[in-house]
Amino acid sequence: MENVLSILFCLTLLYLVITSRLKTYVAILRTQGVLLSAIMIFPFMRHLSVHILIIPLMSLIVKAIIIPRFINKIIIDLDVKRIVEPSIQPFNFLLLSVASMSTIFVAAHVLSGYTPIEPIPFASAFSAIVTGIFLIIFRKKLIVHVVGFLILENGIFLFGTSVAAEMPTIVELGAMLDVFVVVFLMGIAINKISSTFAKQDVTVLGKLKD
Amino acid sequence: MATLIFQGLLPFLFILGVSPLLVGLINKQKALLTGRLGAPIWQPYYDLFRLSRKETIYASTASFISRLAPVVSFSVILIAGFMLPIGYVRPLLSFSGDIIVFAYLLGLARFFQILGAMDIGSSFEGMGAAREAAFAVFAEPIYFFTIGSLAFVSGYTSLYEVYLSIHLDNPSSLVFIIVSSISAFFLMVTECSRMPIDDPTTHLELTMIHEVMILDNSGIDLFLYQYSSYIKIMIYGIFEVLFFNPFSLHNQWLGFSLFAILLLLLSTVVAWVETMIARLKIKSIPQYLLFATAIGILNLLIYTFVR
Amino acid sequence: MNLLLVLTVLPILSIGVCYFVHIRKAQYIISLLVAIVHLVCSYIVFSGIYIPAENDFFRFDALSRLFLLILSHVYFWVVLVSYSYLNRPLVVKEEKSKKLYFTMLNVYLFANTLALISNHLGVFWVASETTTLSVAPLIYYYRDEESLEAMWKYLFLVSVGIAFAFIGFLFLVLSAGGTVLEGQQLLVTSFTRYATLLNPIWLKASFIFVFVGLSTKIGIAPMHPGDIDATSNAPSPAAALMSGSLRGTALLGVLRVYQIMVPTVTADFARTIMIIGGIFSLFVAFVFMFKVTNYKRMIAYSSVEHLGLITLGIGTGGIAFVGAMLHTVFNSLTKVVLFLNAGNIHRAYRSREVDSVWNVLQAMPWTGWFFLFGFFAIIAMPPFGIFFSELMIFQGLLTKPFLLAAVLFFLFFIFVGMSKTVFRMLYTAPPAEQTPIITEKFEITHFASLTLLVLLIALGLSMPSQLYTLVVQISKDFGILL
Amino acid sequence: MQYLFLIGCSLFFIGAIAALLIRPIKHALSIVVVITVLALAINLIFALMRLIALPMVTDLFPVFSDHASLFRADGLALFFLLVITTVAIPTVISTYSYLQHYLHKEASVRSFLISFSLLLLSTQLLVFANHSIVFLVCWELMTLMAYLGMLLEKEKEEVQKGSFIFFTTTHMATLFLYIFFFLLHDHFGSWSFSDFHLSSSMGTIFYLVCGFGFLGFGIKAGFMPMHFWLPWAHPIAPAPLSAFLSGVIIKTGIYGIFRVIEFCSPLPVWMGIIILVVSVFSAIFGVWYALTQHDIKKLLAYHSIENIGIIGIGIGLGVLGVSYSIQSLVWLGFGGALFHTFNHAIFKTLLFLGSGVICHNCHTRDIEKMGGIVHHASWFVGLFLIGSIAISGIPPFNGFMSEFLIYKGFFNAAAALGNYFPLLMLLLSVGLAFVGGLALVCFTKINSIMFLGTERSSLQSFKVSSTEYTALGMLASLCILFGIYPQSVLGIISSVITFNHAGIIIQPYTMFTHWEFLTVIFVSVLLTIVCVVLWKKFNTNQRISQAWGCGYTALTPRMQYTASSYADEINSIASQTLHLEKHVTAPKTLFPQPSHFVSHAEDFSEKRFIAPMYKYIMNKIDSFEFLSRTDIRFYISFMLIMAIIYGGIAIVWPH
Repeated sequence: MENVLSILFCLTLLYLVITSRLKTYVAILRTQGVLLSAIMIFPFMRHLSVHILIIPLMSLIVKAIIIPRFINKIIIDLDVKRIVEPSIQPFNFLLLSVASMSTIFVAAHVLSGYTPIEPIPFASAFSAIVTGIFLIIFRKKLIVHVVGFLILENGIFLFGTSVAAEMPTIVELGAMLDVFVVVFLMGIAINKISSTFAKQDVTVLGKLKD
Repeated sequence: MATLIFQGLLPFLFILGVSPLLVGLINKQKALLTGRLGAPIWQPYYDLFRLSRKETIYASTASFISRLAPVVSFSVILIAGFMLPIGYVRPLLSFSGDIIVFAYLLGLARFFQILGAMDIGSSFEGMGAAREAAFAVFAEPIYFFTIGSLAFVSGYTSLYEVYLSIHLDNPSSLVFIIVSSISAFFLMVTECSRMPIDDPTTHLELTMIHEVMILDNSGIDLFLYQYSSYIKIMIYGIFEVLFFNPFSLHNQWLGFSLFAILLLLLSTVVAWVETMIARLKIKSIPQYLLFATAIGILNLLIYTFVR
Repeated sequence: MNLLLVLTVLPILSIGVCYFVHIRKAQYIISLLVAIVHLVCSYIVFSGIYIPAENDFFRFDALSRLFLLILSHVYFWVVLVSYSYLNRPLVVKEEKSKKLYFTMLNVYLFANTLALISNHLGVFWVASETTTLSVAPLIYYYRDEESLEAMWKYLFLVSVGIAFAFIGFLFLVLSAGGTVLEGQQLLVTSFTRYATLLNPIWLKASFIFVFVGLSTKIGIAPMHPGDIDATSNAPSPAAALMSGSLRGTALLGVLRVYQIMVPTVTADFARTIMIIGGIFSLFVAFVFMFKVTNYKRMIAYSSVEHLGLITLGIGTGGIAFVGAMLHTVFNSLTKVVLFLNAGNIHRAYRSREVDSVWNVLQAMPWTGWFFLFGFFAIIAMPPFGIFFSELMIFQGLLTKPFLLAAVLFFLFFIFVGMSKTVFRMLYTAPPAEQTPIITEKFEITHFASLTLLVLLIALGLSMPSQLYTLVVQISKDFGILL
Repeated sequence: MQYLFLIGCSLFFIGAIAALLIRPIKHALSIVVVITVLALAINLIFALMRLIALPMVTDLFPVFSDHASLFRADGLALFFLLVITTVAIPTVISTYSYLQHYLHKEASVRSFLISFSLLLLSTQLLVFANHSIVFLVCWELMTLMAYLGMLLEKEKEEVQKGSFIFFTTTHMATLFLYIFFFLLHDHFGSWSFSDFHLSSSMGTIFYLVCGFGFLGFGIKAGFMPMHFWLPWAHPIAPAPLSAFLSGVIIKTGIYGIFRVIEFCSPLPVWMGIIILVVSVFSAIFGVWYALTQHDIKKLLAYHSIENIGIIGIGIGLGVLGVSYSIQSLVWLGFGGALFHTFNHAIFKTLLFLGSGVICHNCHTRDIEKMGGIVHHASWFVGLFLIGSIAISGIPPFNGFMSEFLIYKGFFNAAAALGNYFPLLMLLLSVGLAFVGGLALVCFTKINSIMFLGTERSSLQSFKVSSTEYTALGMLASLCILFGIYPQSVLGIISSVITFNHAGIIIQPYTMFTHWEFLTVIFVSVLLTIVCVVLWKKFNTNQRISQAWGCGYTALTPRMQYTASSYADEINSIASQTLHLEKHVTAPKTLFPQPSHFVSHAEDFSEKRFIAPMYKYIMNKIDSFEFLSRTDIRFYISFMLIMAIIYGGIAIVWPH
């Protein structure tokens, strides 16, 4: 069942690659939040308990509700242009990410030969990480960078669940809180930037050099 | 004791007394060779006497240097003279390493001559001093190539012993004698500023070297300068002559008389050279000196490779 | 355990106070008190008088004791000078950030202490991410375009980096698959104990990700730029804090993973990676020492150089490791001196550009001389401590002659470039129209610089036995027998 | 007795503190000078007592009893302590009157005093260091303090440049020494000098160690072609400091070379030959470059290079002597080197202090603008003259005596070694003679241009304070003493050599020549001079008149010979080798325009090696522009790339 969800996760990634509307990005973030919390719950379907449910619920709230809201808010009250102009042709981007995804899947399959990992969640997690980085590298808008960072985080999250890392609850919560605060601070920064500079591109942040 | 007195007195008398005569001889022979009658051979003595009684004039810009310089150069050269063997009389101041002391004492004299010349600040003497300095730089290398090479060969470092070590009978030392005497002659010509380096009889300041340095000296100072230049000639003459002394120490008197004859011969040679050769251009003198330096090295090459 | 409480809870309390009380003096006093207590506690822990019992989450091994001492030292001096620094009129906009200043300092102290004493890598991760968050507002202190850009870059780059590090930790978990550690917590102690069982492939992978990720925080090239921008634009005390202790904290993360790898077959790999990183940072510092036109950036680059040297020393092992450990101590203290005095210069000349700074030695003698001596200390002149630690590192490097040659070459030219800049600032007579004559008196920053310089000389000339034994202990933990 | 030295050393600290605290600056200056001189005197006494006791000393006694391994006082160390203290005392004395000109710049004066007293201390501790790290610490401290001392006039452009070059170059030397000591420690497992016993049988390590050692110490000593920093550093330093730089600090390089030689046994022959060749090269070109200079202090700096070369020749001879185990040669070589070290320290200090006086009175270092000083201060000129004659190696002063030993060394080596050595020795001796000749030209040049004739630029007064006279007088009298009665030092030197080359039994120095003969000669020269002078006194008919100008009576100072034209005759011989550049505009037309003649030489090692190397590296640096990208996306991609690279390494890593 995790595998199916992971595949869905990958589909969202591909969609992320081809789309260029901010709204879609937010939507994708939402979907991924839902998917992740689902993936987390499934192993414990049989014996549910409050203690186990805390983390998935938290992540659902944070990843699927609060953060997308927040980003939406930024987009709205900065009224960012809704279309992002890519610095690389969508086709090449797609090609690149598909290629990297397939390599990751192959590598995961190979590795699963002699190490105990489930290849599909592992691979999809990594393709999320890579896609997030690609998003950061190939897009100019700062807000999109934030989205890319979140995708990256999601990937790591998925990875964590797939390797069944036993993190203590407090640590998990702390991690989630951190991510949230990071995004929050980034939002504030973007606010400041848009009030200081003309646009919210990385191109305006070129003062510090030597 | 008697020998000690003899050792002490003879050089003193010889150096002080005979050196003007040597110059007188040279000039006389030059005159004869150019078909003139020329001044008597005692002329230098008259000159010295005259100078010693004339009044001394100092330039208004002169300092204590120009009062001191003639004195220093005279006395230093005089003392340097005592380090040379006269005939085969062992000189008073002879010790291992006096070769070096000899050379550097003359350096001291030169230092003060140059300073004395520069003291007035007149550009004529400056010119002379500059030339003297430039050419004197080569004098010491030549000296070390001639005497020094012999010293390296013989292993002695005292002039007296070096000369003793020369024997005409063995062929390799014959080669040394020839080569060394040639370069020693160059040395003499350079140091005593004779032809072809410098013309002592010229009267154009721009072409003079030694004479122009003492333009502003007069009276006793000039006397000292002249006298020291005579002594210098004598010293280098002895220097040259001693190469050809076939006698070892057996008979002092014989050795001494032969030594005198050789000096006479030398004066003739000098006179002859000075009549035959014209003065070199100032610019071409360094090459000439370099050549003189270079032939000195033959000694060692011979010693090292022919042995 | 109570001491652990003191170390962690006190900062939380003062966070609360500083957040709700808006009287700056009160904030200052409370933070200073906390700092002093923290210093005392960490000294107690350091000297081994009393070491709290270990538990799953926290431990006080030699390494963390050393870094704890560095942290509280740097922090103490920074807090000490902060009040006078905040009272300087420079820009109007910064009033808002002044409110947050002490709060953020305390958050930083809390998070950093947690990170240093954490035994659980998850805890370490959370804590070090929190340190990043806490310094971000400090970087944005001046609220101008540059500081905004610097903050954005630092925040983003380091967050991505930390995410990388997290991947690395997960790989560590993965490497435990099929061993007794399967499904265990991510504890350094237990992982070190069973290190030989771990899967080398994942170990290597985890080290790569941790190293690359944390390089953004340590400032190992080519991940250094975010760090440079941040340290050069932050207010001087914050800058001192960052390059004095924050980089060290990140380094600790790398060291932890390396510590796990030491007994395994992958240790050499880790060493090689660290050597590559170190030499690359030296190279970058060498290149930029001749490019920089901004003296705070210059100091930041010298931090890159020294952290690179430390990484190199760790990678080389042997006596070089000991040298590296001592180097971390000396470097942190020296950086504080340099940044504080650079701050004074900045205040006086209103510019970070070298070209607009003239004749400091004349205009502000105290600052000038302390800056000069700090510079001498940082370029490893005796009798300052760095001289000796560098000697140790070189000595260790002797086994790799070509590396040593390269290092000496880079260091020499870094020396040349840096001295060119510094001397130009200190001596060059100003053009006639602008002669700033600041009549400066002996301030608290000067007091701090003086004390630290004296401390550096003392540490150089006679090493305290505790410090030495501690460093020896650390190297024993890393399997280096002297 | 070691407490004597302890007291001396601690006094320097007191001096430094006094310099920091005492107000007003005037008192601080005098008090510091007094304290420092006192401390130096104590150390001088200590050194002398130890040195006299040396022949019967069997064990090395530790300087500081509790750190036996760190410091020790063996013969060489004590001898160098003697040198340092002897020349430092006059230097410090003259510092008093030198700094009077700077009292308005209080901070600079204070920092100068502090750094100078610490410089003295570190230099003295350096020669006693027996532990590599201690040595390095003292070495770097010495550099640092000398650098800080140079900053007395830091607002001047040239001072900044010169001090910068000094600082960086000597740091480079230190880096070489790091490697040197690490190699030694790596091989012998000890930091202590007394455990280093190199021998050429060790193979590469031996060559490496010797190479780095000679490189490091050679840079400090200023052997060609590593000399380029001296002509920059000496002119800009304050006169007492440049005196100390040239008198002592570059001698620490010589000290180091002595130590390196001490470590090696047996000494290979090639080492001696290499040292000889390098040294004679530096001697000849040092003096020849000096001849082309018109900046008095720069000229003296080049003369330091020359004299270092002469010292090096002595060392080379000594090395040959050791490697062939010829005792007399060992004595002559090392003895000559040590003696010349001492002598050069003395007369170079004298000359630099004198140059300081001149520069302050004439407000320039360019000798072309001076002249006629003798009419203002004839005693000063006399003292300076003594120094000049001594440095030209002319009797009856001390410079000659050490060169005499070295010449004796040549003859001795030629006689003892046989085969091709006589040729080499002859060439060397001719080289040394040539150096002597050039030095003579050079010093006649500066003396006559600076002092004699008439003033080229107006000079109201030439003030020489009593302290300066005291300092110069002390040094000059030492020049005369060591020149006329060298036995005073030779005994010490031979005991030092015996001590430091335990293997070799040295005969008494008296066997080399009849030293008293030398004394006799010089005394008789002086006597003759006195006689003639007296004779001149009696004949009184003198008169003052105008200098003869070929009938031209309106002589002006500008008609005098200049330094450039004086040196031109000899320089133009080697104008290519020296990169001599002449700018001449000769009078051509019937009514000649103003004409001039200027000549200056480019230092070859600076022009050919250093500057191009630096430029090359800077160009290479500029080619790394891509590292300074500002876009954050590049940073992220850097992370990805590095991760991939490291991953690649991990994949190819051997299991």
